[in-house]
Amino acid sequence: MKENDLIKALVSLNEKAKKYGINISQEMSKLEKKIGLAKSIRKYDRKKTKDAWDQVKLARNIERPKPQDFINVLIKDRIELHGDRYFKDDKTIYGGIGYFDDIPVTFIGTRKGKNLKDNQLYNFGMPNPEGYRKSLRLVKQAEKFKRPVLFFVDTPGAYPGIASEEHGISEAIARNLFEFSSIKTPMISIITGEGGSGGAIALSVAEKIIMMENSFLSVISPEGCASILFKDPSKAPLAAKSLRLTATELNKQKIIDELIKEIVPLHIDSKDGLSLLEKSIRKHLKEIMALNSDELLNKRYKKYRKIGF
Amino acid sequence: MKENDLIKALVSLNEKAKKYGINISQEMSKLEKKIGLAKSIRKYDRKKTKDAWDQVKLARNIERPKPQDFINVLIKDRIELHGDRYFKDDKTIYGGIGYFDDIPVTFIGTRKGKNLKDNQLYNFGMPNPEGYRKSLRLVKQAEKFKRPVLFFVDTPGAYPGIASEEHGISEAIARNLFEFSSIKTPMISIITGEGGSGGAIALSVAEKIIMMENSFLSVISPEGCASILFKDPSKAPLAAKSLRLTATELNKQKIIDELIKEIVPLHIDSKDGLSLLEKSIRKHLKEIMALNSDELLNKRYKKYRKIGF
Amino acid sequence: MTSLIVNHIKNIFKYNIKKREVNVEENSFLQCPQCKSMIYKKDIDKNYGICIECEHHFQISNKQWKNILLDEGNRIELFGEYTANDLLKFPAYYDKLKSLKRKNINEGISISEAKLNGIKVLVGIMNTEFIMGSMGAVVGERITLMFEKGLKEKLPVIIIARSGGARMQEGIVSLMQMVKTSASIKRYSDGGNLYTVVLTNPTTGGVTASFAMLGDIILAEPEALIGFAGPRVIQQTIKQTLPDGFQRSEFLLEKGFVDAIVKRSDLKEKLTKILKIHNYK
Amino acid sequence: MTSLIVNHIKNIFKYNIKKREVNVEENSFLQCPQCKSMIYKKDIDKNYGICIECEHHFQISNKQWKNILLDEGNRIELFGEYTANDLLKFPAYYDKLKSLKRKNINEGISISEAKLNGIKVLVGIMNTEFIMGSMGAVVGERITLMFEKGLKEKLPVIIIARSGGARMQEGIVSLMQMVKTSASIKRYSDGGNLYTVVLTNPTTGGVTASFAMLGDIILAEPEALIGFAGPRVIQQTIKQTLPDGFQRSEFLLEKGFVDAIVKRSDLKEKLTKILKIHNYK
Ligand SMILES: [Zn+2]
Ligand SMILES: [Zn+2]
Repeated sequence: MKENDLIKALVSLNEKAKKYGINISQEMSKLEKKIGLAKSIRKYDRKKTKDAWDQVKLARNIERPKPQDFINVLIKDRIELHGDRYFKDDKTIYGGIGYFDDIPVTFIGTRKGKNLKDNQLYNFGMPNPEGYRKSLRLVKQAEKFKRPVLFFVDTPGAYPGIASEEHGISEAIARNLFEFSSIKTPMISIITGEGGSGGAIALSVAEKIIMMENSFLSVISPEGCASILFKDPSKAPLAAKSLRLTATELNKQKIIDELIKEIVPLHIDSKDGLSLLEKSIRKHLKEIMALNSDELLNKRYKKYRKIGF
Repeated sequence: MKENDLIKALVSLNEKAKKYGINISQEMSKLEKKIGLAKSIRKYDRKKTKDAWDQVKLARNIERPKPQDFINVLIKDRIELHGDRYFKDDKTIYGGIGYFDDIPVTFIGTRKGKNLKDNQLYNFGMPNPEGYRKSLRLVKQAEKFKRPVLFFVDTPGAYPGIASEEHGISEAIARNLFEFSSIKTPMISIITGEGGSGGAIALSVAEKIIMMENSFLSVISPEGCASILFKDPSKAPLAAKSLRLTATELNKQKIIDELIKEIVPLHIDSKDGLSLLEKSIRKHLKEIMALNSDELLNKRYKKYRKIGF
Repeated sequence: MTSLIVNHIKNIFKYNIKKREVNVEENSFLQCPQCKSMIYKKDIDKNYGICIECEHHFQISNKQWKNILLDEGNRIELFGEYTANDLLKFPAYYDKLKSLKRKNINEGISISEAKLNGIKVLVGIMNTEFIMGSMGAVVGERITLMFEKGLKEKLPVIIIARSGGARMQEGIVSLMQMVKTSASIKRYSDGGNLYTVVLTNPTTGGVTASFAMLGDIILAEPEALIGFAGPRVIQQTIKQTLPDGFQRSEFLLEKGFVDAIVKRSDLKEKLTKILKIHNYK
Repeated sequence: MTSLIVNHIKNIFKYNIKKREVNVEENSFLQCPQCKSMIYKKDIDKNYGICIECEHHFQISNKQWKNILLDEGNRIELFGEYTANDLLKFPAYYDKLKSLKRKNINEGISISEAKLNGIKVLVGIMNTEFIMGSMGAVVGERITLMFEKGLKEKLPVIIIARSGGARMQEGIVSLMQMVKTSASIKRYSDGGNLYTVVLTNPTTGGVTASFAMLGDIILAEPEALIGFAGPRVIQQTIKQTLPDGFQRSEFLLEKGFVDAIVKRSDLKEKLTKILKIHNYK
């Protein structure tokens, strides 16, 4: 913790210096060495994280808090609810009810591991159709009981496996998009890390999309894009840049509603980031909970309707 | 065909004689022998079919027309629709759209075979959860497009297998009962043969229940009941009688809305029976299609609500 | 095929007679069917009917259930005026009903209006001492009346489910209770009301295939047998060994049909949390 | 893991270049990829693009599709004013768009208002000649406009689906078209209108996972590849051989995701029956 405090102080100093146009990078290096933090500092140099590929790597950092961590911090008195009522309980999807502040909410998150064992348990964050169907069931229940829904998304995408296709992963994603578009309860989607393609967007139909600074949302993974279009998987960094997938970029394009700064990247210390996120959710929730259901659905429809032209 | 004509004529003669209190059984026997029909006649002696157990056997007669035969005769220009959109297309359930007279309808039937091969294909008429979920999907589509639904039911019951339980046969049946109770489109259920327990009732939530004379509807099979309550499977005939499961009995109790006479049992000749059924469906359809959806749902609710007290 | 399909209620009967030993004597020892320990019945009773060695959940009486779930005082028994009739004059049924009534055992479900940690609720507790908690006209009627009352008065409904299924001795009337109860739950649900069901050992047949699977939230006790057909019937039909833990709560959780498994000792607290988050006070 | 997930579009590209041979020369022979027969292209063209030996369904041009499905005359091309832009300044995309426009190839879908056996319909035919029929802003916008028009004018919508998925070169905008099209179908559907989709070879990725799976009635051509991830990606991920016929129409029918498989030569008649039974005249 002492280390983290020092890091935060250094980063803050560096930020302020930059703000006033003073270059202190040389002094910073010396300070870093002095307190033996060179490696840590480099990990989250904010200038460097402006590079899309670095941001992708930060989003995927194994020590970065996962959606279940976000949920466990932000949602109180949780009750996890299981199962799709058709075939399976997909452990990758963490869904249930709890309180945000004093507001009963339904939460849906993609679970990811921070080690191999958990990653196997959670299928590396890649949901099967059953996971999406569970999410739909819980969202419909939220609608019935007039609870807002909070999504926490960090997934490489839907799982590409035999059973996943057999059980209709396409249908499950499409069904979520279709149904979520007219669910009569406020919905907010928070992208916390990787926002991988259809598997992520199936949990991102909402009035408000909030992204953590070191998260991304993309039509395809940079590696996939590089290998298909540039015929060279090693060109993933170029693909990441070309896809304009970072939270910062998407915020600029007004695709999303808010970007939550990570002064310190979350894998080093998540307290400040989560606190900012909490405030943001509070603000947006207040706004959309004041809407009647027609206004809500129109807002949601228009949000996506306008993208493209 | 010539044989059938003779049989029908004989039966009709016998019926009329009885009606006027004339006993011609001796003469009948002679006539039967004379034209070599003794066996056939015995098969459908109407006096004998009044016995519950014989009626059960008639309902199960392998040569009796199966729901798919009813559908193929009564519904024109059919398009079969497949799949539950979750896991499987259950071939036991025959579902689709077509015309009854000039009215677009959705039909749902349980398929049964008339030989071992077909019976294996159709799982001896026992649906899996996927079949019930397909039926729910098609019924919801009927509601969307304001088409009446016609069910044709002949099943020993839902399938008691591993996958059936794994995939939630209980949930699938319960879900049908729950959803069908408030589907805003007219529904008629026709019991054509065996009406086996929960597996049959899951396709019998309707404003009108019509039963063929040689069909039955029961909380449990007579064999099952005999073996549990009388500790002796051979007492199935007693169980059949005690359960009061025949169409005639259920009609007397006003549980069902109409009983369709089988002057000739359907496995010998189905023409007259189907023609009577067609008229009955036409009449009931006309009546319930005139109701608005509140009236419809109230009628359906009250139909079941009143049973018991 | 038909003889293959059923029989399951038979097996469930057997199953339960074995487990019901718990109801015999006050000061007796019991052998836990799971860990085989010999345990004082009173120690089990004090522990929510849970084995103190291995947490096996014994079946307990309706009275015990009420004491576990409901606040003291102000427990109103509802719909007790509906009692079973031998509608079909079914062999031996009349005598059975008479003897149960003599023992003052009151049908397959009892309905209470009461408070659960201060929250007003309607609770239906099924009663396996009455013909295996099977559903006939009375069970169906009481459940339906409970949901109709819940709809009208916007009260949350809780059911402790345990049953051998539909009651054969009432024939078609029993079968139709599946529709009747499910239809009343649909209306109750469309009114925005909360129905929580707790599946306990055993919940089978037409009860599982109707109201027991229709909870907004479906809880289950550990290791409870929950299914439509009974395990032995299935084994007879398919002539294969059944997977380990087949049709047990944990199996249903994995297969996606149960929201959570809750120990009986935690149930009241869990239900309280569920009720509060649904804005019942 | 990420590199395992994708690549599939790559494979689909390969797949289609192989199949697209059909579009080359008028009088040439073609080898049928299924039965290996050498067949005159014109014989295939006359036969709905179906192999005269083995009924393999070749990919055909949008023009051929229109001639197969739509009545002559009165075909109005809609929403042609929306054309692709290089929104992200994505490497090589601008040049690709320019060259396609030069060849007068008009985006991944073309929308027609026309008659089908006398019944007024809106038809979207995807166009694999335009960047594999991938969905970018234009495809999404045209589809959405079609459903909005269909909702307003109560017209039935038919889509002939074939696509490599979302269009990478338009980044997030492409991804969002999945939501946009699906949301417009929801509104259209809630209005009581009929949407029929025909899945043809290949329908994959973000197109399958949005509007292509949302038909009231989902038809498929025989043997079409239909899936989310591509077969080779899946094989790379799981390191097992895939089941026979995996992700083909017949497989999807068996798995419950397709209503019926229809030969291209029967399609117009089938669609007519479907439209009529839904009271379109
Ligand atoms: Zn024990
Ligand atoms: Zn060929």
